[in-house]
Amino acid sequence: MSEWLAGAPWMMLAIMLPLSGALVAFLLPRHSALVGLGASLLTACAALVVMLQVAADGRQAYRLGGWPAPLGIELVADGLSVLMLAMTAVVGVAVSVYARVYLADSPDKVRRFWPLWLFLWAALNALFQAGDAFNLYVTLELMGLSAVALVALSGSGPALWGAMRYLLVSLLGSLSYLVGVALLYHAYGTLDLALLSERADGGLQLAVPLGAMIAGLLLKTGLFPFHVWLPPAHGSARAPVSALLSGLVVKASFYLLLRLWFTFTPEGQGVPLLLGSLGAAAIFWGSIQALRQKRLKLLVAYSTVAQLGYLFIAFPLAELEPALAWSGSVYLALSHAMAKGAMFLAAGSIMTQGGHDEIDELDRVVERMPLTLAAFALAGISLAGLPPSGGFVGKWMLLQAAMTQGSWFWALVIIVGGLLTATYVFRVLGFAFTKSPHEHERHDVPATMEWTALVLALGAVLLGFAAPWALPLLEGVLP
Amino acid sequence: MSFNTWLPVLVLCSSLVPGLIIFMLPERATALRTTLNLGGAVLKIVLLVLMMIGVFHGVDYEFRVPLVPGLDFVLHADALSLMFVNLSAVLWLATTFYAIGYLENSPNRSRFFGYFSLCVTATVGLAMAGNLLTFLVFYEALTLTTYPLVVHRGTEVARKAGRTYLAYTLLGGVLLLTGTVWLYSLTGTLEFIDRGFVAQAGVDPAVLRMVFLLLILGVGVKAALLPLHAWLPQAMVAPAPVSALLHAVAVVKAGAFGVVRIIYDVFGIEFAASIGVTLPLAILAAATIIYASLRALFQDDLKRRLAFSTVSQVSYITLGVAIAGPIATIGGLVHLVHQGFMKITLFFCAGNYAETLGVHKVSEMAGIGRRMPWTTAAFTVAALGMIGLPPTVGFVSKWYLGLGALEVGQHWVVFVLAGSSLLNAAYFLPILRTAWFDAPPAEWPEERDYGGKETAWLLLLPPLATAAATLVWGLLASMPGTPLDWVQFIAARKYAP
Amino acid sequence: MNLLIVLPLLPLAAAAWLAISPRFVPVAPVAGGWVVALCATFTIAVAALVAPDRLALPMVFVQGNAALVLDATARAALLLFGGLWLTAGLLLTRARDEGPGAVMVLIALSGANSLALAQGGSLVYAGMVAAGYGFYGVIASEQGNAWRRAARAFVVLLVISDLLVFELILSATVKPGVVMPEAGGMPASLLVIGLLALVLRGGIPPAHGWLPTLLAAVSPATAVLAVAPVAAALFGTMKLLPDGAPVLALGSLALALAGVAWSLLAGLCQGSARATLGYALAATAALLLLALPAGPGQAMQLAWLALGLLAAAASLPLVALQRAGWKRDLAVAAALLAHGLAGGYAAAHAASVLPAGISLLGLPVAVAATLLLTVAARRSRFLAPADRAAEAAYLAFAPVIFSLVGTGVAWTASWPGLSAAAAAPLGITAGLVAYRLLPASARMEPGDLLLAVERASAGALHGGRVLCVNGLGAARDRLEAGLLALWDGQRWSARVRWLDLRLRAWPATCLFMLTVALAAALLLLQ
Amino acid sequence: MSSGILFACGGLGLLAIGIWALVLRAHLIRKVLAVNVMGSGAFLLLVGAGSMGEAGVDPVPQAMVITGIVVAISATALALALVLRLANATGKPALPEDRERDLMDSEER
Repeated sequence: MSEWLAGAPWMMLAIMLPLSGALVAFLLPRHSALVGLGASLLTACAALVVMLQVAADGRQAYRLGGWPAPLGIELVADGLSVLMLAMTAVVGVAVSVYARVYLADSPDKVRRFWPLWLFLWAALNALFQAGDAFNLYVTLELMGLSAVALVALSGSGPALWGAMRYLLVSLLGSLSYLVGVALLYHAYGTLDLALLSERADGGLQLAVPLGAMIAGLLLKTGLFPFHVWLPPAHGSARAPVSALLSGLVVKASFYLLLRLWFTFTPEGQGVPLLLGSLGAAAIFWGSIQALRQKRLKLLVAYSTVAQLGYLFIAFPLAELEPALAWSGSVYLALSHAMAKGAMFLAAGSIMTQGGHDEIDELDRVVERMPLTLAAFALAGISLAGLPPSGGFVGKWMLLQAAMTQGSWFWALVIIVGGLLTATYVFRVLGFAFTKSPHEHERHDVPATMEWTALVLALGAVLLGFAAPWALPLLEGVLP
Repeated sequence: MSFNTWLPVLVLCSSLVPGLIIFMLPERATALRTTLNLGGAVLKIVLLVLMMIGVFHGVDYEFRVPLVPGLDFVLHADALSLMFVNLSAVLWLATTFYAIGYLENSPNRSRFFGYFSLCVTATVGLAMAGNLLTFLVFYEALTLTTYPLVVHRGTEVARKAGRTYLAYTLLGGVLLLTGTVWLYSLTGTLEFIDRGFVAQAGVDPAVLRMVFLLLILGVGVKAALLPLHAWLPQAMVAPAPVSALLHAVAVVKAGAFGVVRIIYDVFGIEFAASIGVTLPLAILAAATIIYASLRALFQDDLKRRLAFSTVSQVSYITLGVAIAGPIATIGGLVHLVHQGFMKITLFFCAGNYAETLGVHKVSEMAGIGRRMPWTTAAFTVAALGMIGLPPTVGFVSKWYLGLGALEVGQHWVVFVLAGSSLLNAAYFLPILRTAWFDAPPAEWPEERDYGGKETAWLLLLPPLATAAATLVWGLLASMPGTPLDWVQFIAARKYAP
Repeated sequence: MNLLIVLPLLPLAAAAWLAISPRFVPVAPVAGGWVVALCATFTIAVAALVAPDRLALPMVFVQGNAALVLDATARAALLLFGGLWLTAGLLLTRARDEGPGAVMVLIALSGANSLALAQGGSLVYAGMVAAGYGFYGVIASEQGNAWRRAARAFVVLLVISDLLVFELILSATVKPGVVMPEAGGMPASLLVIGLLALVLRGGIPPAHGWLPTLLAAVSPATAVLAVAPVAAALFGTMKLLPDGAPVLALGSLALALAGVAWSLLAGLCQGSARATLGYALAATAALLLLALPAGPGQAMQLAWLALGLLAAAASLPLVALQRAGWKRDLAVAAALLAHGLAGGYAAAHAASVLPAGISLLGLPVAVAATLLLTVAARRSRFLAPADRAAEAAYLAFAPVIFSLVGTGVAWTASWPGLSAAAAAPLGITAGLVAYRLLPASARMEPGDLLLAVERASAGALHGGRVLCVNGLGAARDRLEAGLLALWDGQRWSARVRWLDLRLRAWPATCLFMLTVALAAALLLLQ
Repeated sequence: MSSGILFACGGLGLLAIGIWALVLRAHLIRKVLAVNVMGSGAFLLLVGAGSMGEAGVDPVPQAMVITGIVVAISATALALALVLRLANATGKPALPEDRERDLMDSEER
């Protein structure tokens, strides 16, 4: 039994379980919620087992049907992938628990949410374990399509607009990525990342495809100035969907970018500087936009734009301090996934309760749903990088990298970004204490929703203490 | 993991756990809430007494878990931290009593007391922080836990005040963070040790001066040093117990304590003096003392006047530390305790006036001494102490400050002290005169009846107790067991023998 | 348990009882007076009967050298304070509506007692502070508003003088080899500080402005007690400064001469007897200042002389309560005689440390003081309503007796030589003549210099307000407001909006994408 | 040999045309079509890149292209469905930003 457990193709299962779950949920719409919940729990277990395996004995590889590359598909899981898997598992389970209550009132939505979400999860897991560039493309595309469909779930005008724009952008991005893949294949005759990293030599034949891929991935990640599709999509979707998109989907393309970067490890300061400055611009622009938003969900969406910028600060810093910078960036990604998920879930509860999400009409929500507000506040703490949250650890490492190499500009960007984040988070909290002039209808929110958000946010904060266990996984993966 | 390891954590939990439970309590569970509060406070004091005995006999209480790679989350109890922890714990007990009386049948008490306990937890953790990182963690935690108390009333004014408060404190936290990371990248350690760890690192003094500036500005926000003090008077919209504990003890003292830590246990006082950063700090503190006293002179709102007086008095601590002499150290550190007791008395009394008679302004206080003699007596004792007159503790602080200044030959400090005392007299004595000797008005703004008594017992006893403490410790200053005694025990360790 | 510790605490306990008792047993207002009188009697009894004694209080305050001592100086001080408070208490028992609150009077008595017994810098300081603020409380608990101006001036001077005393003790402690008040090695700067403190709080010209104003404004009881701050200042300084500091002799001589001259001029131009008495008191204080550098003397004469001089001055406000007659004349004559003799002795005592040439300059000071007192006595006419005259008749004798005791002890303790007796006849006769020549009419308002000082300080205060509130404060508040405005993004929302729209247009996105792709490719090439 | 270059150039041309339409055409159907054109361009490029090897035709690009086409079909289907619902919901088969509309301006929630 135990050796069967050990020998079972967990990497495979981590993809197959949600896929089959999606199928079942699609076929039995009446029980889709239960099916979805069960499937997500199983998937999370599979992901965690993969993580344990990698933690125990390093990099894992699995050949689908035993066919070798290039025609066969090879799954690879190393420290970076399993961290992403774990992140997906945690956020995914929380969102599933939340969504089961949140969507309970609208059966048709439920019928469509669960298959799509499980499909998205399968795509994510596949992407995180994909071992060659073309599979990455396929999984990226699948992920994008299911994400678009999820956005469109709530049939409102803004949601559809957001979905449409999102769809076009992601198609554009993945096409550009595909062009890059084509050129790469032309240049090196293989797409397996391991092989590529051996054969890759500089020059035009590497530069052009890499440029195209980077551009496409930035577009899908929503880095400034490609963020324009993100707020409408994330701001107008239903709460669990927004949580998934902001928490996981954007991270997937970032992961892809990171993967490529580690594969080719291009030397030269130029591109890191470009990415870093785009990141800095994203931090400031996103924060400013978040500050001027009147609606809670849009504020949170723009804060995603800003926080994504942080992930790219690592590129310029990685020249001299690779370990610190990369692990800081990855850690920020993890904590941002949990925090932003919690934040969107909390925003969803607030919307359900008051029927609106005007910030300055929050009207003493702290008295009516303290748990949700606590969740929001804790998530905000993690986002702003206040200790001892996970965001703090990530920012600490980035800051330390910046300071050690004496690059003050990046340190300043990190610090000011944190201040701006705290500013818009506490702007919301301040209004949560005051009384609004107008009356709003009151609905009561199921305790499950409040607690889910709170637990997720607590996780984001306690993540700060998990660094000593999480970071060793990255050794050997980072260049 | 022995008992000694977990004792600091227990001390932390003795207010954390009650706080978390209180959040979950319904509004009407008054009895349970009160028991939890008082039980936690008492338990904390008991544990602290245990630790004090231990520390006095050289036991080492330390708890550490890894946080950031290469850095630990350390709770460590030494003499200095115990002094501050005791201060917060004792005054927490007093304030809890007071708050129970003050907030009787007012809304959102669970929230209030919950955050109240949390912020005491943050203060205690900050006091027991064993390295700069842990200090930073609790420093920010203090900011976050006090914010809900500042905006507790939920009015527009409160929101704006909270906004200002955050703007300042978060800025301070960021500065502190920057300095900390920079220092870490320079020295590779952040552990507090007596006489500092920077001295051994052998870094360029110019860089160290920059780091020092960042760190001091970071903690200076909460210590209300001169350009960064404006949040304190605005934060006075909070309920009286909050103003009393948080803005007389927890928050501002956290800043002052940070200054102490940074100068003694990070840089080391001799080293700091040798790179010439203490004198500018002393001058800044002196400027704060005088400027804030002048501002206080022209405030009519009682709590605002007290707030500015806090700004001025807290800088005594910074001044005493920055003078860089063993005796001045005693003065500064002991003022940390003394000022806490005196100021909390003043705020209690101000709260009593507001709660009982609806008196908020100095101009409304004519003859209030005849209506509320006990409260006003406590107020008088504390005010005289603020001026620094014997036989109150204020005299003791001022004595050691001046003596220390003269000892290291910085005579200008004595004039600063004199000017500050003069200004203190100028804004406290008129209050006393009008309170005691002017004719009371026909009826008070909004008088509440406490059955013939001058006010509720729970409101009256805490200020009387703290006032009595200031009086006794001031009169019997050389008695063993006073704060002064303990501070001398501390100061002996901070200077190279 | 030692009697000495009881001396300060008994009046405090009595005050506390008086303060609380109305809540339980209603007490007639006159009872306060009796309590005061009883406490004062206790003080006098201790001073007169108890053997010399010393009670060390190592725990009190920071220096560890605090102690309560009953020596000759302490006796004199106790007798003086006891006498004053006894008189005031008896007056209070008769006071119908006017007069200070008994509680404050008792608190002041406790302060005065502790000062009289105190030894060791900080304890003496505490005593001086307690006595000073206690007396301020006595004034402030008067009815009416006439006293406010004088009281304000007094308390300002008091605070400043306190700071000086603090500085004195501090410096004296930190300087090695100086232990107060035994060894005399104190540097001149500190002596000057001490002298300055004495001048400020002792009503010595030029800091005398509050004295005449106050005396002119308050009830008899407070007027009697008005001698106390002068005495407190003198005794406190005597305890702080080392014995016999000839360094100061010339300085104090100059101060005394100028002060006496000024108060003679201003005093003679006064209208009311009380104001004149104020100047007489100022002159007496100047005389004591003159005698201070010579130290207390081997038999502590200075203390006894202070008792004689000040008690004599204290008896004058009571004269106004007596009908004309032999009793009144006797009281006045005795008081003037005691004052004159003590003054002469003081002058002679001072002369012992003065250079030979100018050693006689002390005499005119004494003469002038007695002269002013005589004028004040002659100018005070009978004011009290008929029913109260008989009751108050004998009161005047109380301070007179103490003053005679003081003078007598001083003269018998150590004989100053007959020349010292010259001041009495000279001063009294000159006073009578002056009274005849200058009929009482207000040519100068009491508190001559006070007005100018008040105006100046008010101006300084206004300047401070302008600087802090309108100047610096407003500036930094504006700055803060501007920075905080960034908090709610609405402020600059409009400025950002345009750019936002441009960014969100499709061409921008695709253009950016091409740019980034090409830029990345190019950058990778290098 | 030359065919490969031909394919590649054709693919790039298609890409350019697609981007052109995607940028300038407001109507969503046209945008979807533009994306499709770009997709074909990319596939052409892929085939061209693959067939440039001297040793005959490489099967891998073919496989990829097939996969890609499948993906493209599903994407198109989703896009068309979205366009329909958008047209039903809002009446205009176009994106809001093309009509100068700030996100903060009132939207129905």
